[in-house]
Amino acid sequence: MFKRILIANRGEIAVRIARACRELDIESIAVYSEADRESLHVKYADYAYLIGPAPSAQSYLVIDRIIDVCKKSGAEAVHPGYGFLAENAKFAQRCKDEGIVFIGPSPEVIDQMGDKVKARQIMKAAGVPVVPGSDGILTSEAEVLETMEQIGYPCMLKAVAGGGGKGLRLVRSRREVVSAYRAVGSEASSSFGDPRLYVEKFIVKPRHVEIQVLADSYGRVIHLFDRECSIQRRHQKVIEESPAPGLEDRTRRRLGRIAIQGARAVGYVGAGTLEFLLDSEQNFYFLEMNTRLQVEHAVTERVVGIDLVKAQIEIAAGGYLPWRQRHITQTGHAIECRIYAEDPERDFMPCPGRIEGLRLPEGLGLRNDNGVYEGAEVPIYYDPMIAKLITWGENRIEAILRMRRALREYQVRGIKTNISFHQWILRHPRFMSGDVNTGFIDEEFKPKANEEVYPHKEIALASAAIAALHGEHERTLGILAKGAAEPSKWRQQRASLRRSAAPGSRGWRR
Amino acid sequence: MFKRILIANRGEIAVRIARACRELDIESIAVYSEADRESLHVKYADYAYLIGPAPSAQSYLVIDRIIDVCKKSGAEAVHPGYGFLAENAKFAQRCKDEGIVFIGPSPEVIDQMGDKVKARQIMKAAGVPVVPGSDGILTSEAEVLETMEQIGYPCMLKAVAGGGGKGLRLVRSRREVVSAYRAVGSEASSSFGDPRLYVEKFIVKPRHVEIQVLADSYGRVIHLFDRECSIQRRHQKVIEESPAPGLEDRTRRRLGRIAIQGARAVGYVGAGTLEFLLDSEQNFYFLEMNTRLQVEHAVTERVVGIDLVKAQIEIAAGGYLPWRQRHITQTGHAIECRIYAEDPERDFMPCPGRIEGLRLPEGLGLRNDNGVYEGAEVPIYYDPMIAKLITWGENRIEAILRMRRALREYQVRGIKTNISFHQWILRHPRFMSGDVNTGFIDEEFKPKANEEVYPHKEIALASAAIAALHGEHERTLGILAKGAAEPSKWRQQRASLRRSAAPGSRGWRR
Amino acid sequence: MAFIGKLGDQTFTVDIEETGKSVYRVSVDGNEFIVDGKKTGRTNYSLIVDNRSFEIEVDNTDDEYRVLVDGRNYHINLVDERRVRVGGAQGGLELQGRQKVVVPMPGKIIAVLVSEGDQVEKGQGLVIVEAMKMENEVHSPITGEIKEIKVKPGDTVEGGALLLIVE
Amino acid sequence: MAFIGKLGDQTFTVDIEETGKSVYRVSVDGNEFIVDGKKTGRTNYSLIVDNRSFEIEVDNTDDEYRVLVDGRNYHINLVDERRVRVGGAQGGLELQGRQKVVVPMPGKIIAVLVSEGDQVEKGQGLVIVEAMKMENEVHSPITGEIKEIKVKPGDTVEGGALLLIVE
Repeated sequence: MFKRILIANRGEIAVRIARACRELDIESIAVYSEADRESLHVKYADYAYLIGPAPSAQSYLVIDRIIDVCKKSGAEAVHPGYGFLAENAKFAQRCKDEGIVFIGPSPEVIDQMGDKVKARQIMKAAGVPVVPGSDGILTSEAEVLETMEQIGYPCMLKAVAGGGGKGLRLVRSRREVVSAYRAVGSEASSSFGDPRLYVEKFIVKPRHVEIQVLADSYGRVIHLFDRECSIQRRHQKVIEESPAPGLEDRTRRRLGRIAIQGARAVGYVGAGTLEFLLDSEQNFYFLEMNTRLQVEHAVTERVVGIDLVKAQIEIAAGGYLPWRQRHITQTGHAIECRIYAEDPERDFMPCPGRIEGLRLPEGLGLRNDNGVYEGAEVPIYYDPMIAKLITWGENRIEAILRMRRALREYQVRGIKTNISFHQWILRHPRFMSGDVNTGFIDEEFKPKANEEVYPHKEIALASAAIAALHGEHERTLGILAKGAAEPSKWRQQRASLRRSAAPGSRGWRR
Repeated sequence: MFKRILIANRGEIAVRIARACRELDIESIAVYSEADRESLHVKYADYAYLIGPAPSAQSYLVIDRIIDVCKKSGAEAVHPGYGFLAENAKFAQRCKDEGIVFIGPSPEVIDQMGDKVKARQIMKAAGVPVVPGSDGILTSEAEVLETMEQIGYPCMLKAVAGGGGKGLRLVRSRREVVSAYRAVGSEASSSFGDPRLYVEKFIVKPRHVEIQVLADSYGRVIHLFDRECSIQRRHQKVIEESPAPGLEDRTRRRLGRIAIQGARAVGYVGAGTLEFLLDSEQNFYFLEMNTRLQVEHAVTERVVGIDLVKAQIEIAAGGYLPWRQRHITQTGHAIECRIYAEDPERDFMPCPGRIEGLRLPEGLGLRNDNGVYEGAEVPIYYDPMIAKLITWGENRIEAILRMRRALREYQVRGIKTNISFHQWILRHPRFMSGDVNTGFIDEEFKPKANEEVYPHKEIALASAAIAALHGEHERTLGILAKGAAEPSKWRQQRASLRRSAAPGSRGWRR
Repeated sequence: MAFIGKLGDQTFTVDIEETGKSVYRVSVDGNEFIVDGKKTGRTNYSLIVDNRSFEIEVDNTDDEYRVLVDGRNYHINLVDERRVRVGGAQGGLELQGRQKVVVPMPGKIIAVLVSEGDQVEKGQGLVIVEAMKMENEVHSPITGEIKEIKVKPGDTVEGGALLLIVE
Repeated sequence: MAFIGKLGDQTFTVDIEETGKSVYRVSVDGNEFIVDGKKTGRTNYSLIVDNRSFEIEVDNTDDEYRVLVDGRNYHINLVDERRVRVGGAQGGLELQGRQKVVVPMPGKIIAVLVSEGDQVEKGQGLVIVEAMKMENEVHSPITGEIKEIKVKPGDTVEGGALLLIVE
């Protein structure tokens, strides 16, 4: 087993990996940008190395820096987490060249699966159903039009190098082909530096279902069943669960078998995920393969009882998978809510800033994976996801009710979060009945409509008034103390006092 | 199902029950003493009623007050938690008389099992192995001597009404009989008001193993397997686990069968626990039956995947047990550490006071059940257990390593706790190998011996010095601000400033 | 002490008096009740009203109170009644006149969608700011004319920085 | 700035100088190292020393520091070196002379085991205090004579209350 692992990431996933390392008695090495000196992952790890300024292009994405720290620190392996360098074949190759174990699949596999067109071809050849679409690269408007006419509308025009909701356009009819071609084509060249395009049939109101696989270096591949990730906003997952509600057992078994088939076809090693679109008749189509740990891996961990990060590390260290497929069962139901620093009432605007107060929900059947602590600063440079909350229940209803209970306990002060938005989803009859698809939020969420429900308005008004009395009392003390010789640190406070006292200050005296 | 449940308890168990109620959409009603106005269970519950002054004899133990609140609040049922009125047959009877559902077994069962001698007789008759001992009440020194001579030494002389490590005495030989009789006899009369005594064979280095049972009102009884609770100090459990390490499968199955037999024999309804002593040959003897939820119920919940409090509520509401014995399996391993407000370095002296800071461990595979929050006061009047930490692992080793990891993350400021003591146990080779018995702590713990291990003394000294610089800086600011006209609230602070500045204050100026 | 509280589009008169240690007599539009309200943290309160228990978080910036009750946020504008009488129609009423548009969070200016002198509608997008890998539009609080623009694309701005003035 | 630190029965000289923002040059008995030490909470610090990362909790009452490193408690007595020089043998050295015995936690006096004028051994039990349903003995810090007893059985005492004086 490794003695030291470098974690080439930040935030909750870096902490989560460091926890696994600690439980394996492996020393963890954090890297951090200048904006992350006081971040939780730095505090948590055994070692910490500064790798550059705040922007990730100058720190977390600089392969040379990471490799350099590996050498200086004596790390034998690198865990890339998700995002940043996790699906960067060059990085995986560089690790290999330098004799450092990359905790993930081979550079070749990352490369193949990173190219959406190649991935599609490989999977199709392996007998995995794929979304009907162009079989190769399209380079001209004419080719795009021809392909679309063949497949039939609606379809999607996509950039090969696109992802995360960028570099794609829905084409509903022949009329829209030209403008879509121009928009996606220019975005592909300018944003991704790769002009290649392809076309896919657009599945109406699909569900997003994915299968977790684990493969060791000796050819053993197992799947850890399905996850439902249809609750998305701007193509970002918001809530995930396992098992997928309402999935027929026959479909579930077939998905598992086919995922193993796909993983075998590419010679996959490590933990990976095959994403599928599921239509209303429970037909499924391969979407893409993520050659890394997913944000939502925790729901699978809970229902199958396997620590996926430990499994990744064991596999990378040359271990044999200790489980056969028959050992893997889904017990109960797990749900994950991603907690974002954003304001659902203002079009989900991100809310970086200092977390003045943080109280996490606790008790039976839940798990908090956090990248922040009380007093931490959420930097503007990185992803706004600050935490994940996972609940488990004997069945889906218990998991949902427990999640509602837990979200009600969740208190974050100083920044805004999407906690109330999660509550809204969890109370929605369509979500409750499992009737979800990737359009759920767009179809159902009307921010203004929810604002006017005030079941406890008198309590809220009384609370504000009590807080106002407390505030006034403290202000009185502060003004009395103001006469003193104050050190520089106090000036700011005085200035703000003056400001707030300015217009109607007489009103504040009793 | 009930609409409202009154929780006749405080601390972590009251919060735990309130959480279950919330997940069932049942309103929870807290009761509180004057010392508990700001306690977590009051904040957490939907309703809260003051029931008297701080001492529990004037509040949590006053049956009339609890019944009165049930009526005023419209509670249809009472959950007694553990301790206080949980095993008080009079309270259960009173509830019954008033038409309030007592969440627990019938008053008759509580009464029978509360009488250790009667319980022993019933269990013996039901074919449950009991510790060899007197079959009835002993009232004279002569009777005690005769019984002991028959059974053979060592044996225990116990008061019928004793418990929790009180009202008992080990007798190693004939010579010790007289003094033991006098000591236990007088304690029985004076402390418990019940002079009845009995004698039991003393099992050398026994393990404490118990079986959780669940029974509905329709005669269905199942067991939820075993818990190991041998790590005790002064007869108080400190660490519990499920399954019991090293327990032979044959023994486990037999224990389960016999526990069901015992529960059936008394017509048990609800959640209960049969405690057994296990000797080194895996013989077991019935010790007593707890007719309530146990502190350590959480380890069972985790390995069998059943919410015991919800099960109690469903049974009390007249529900049928939805599980048959064959549905119940133990998955993985769970361990619980009880967090006490006490100082292990000073003979475990209790440490009530204000919790200035609290950061709980988080992440995969753990559960926090707390009765306190940051800023809460731990009152002097009640039990010093402030929290429980439960970890789960695929196997015992993973659960232990995860517990070590979690305890390392646990930060409590303001009061002392036994967290470092837990770390010591969890690193002990005997504990690691599962070689435990109820004498473990007495045999192994030498508080002074551990004190001298300082792996990071330079870091610790540097930290203290940095904190001293910060402290000095803040003090300087404070002294500068002192000239101001101060309101009364500031006086105390000034006085303490003066005090700390008194003897060598010159030294603090640079 | 009397306050004028605004919640959504409703206005309330809130009277409060501390009648005992942390016990308050509160009246909302004349509807009176007693609150046992303990401060149990920096912004955390435990309220018991008619034996109903509430754990509440209250954050405020000046007169804007964000109150969390049972997992639901209440945005309340609370002003001392005398101040309203003295200062006239302030706080929470319809925005009028010269408005400073500030950026709600720190980030980078991606685009300025208007020019000085432009007529804009209430709710119209004015500036696109990138923060945390996402682009966000800042909208106009009123219908009016763009008076001054203080930023240009590429600028990095702190939270609360002035973007432009619309009148 | 120089301190004398006591940890267990060892004494150290600790020199510390802030060389940059939250960066310190520390020397313990002449062994020098650089500490990047950020305050990340009221009593929480993040230290990086030679790329080794430590999260540390430091509590103190006057000169007594309780430092939590890697889940282990270090009780350190830390005194300004100049104070030691001026004030003589203070702080953490062997206790001598008149000693006030205080109760470590609030509770109820169950029994007083000694009388005024009694000779007691170091470590001998003096008073039994009940708190949280447990009985606890308070021991004598030195060998000496009981001078004054301030409590009697049945008294309720606050934490830190004076129980008796032994000399």
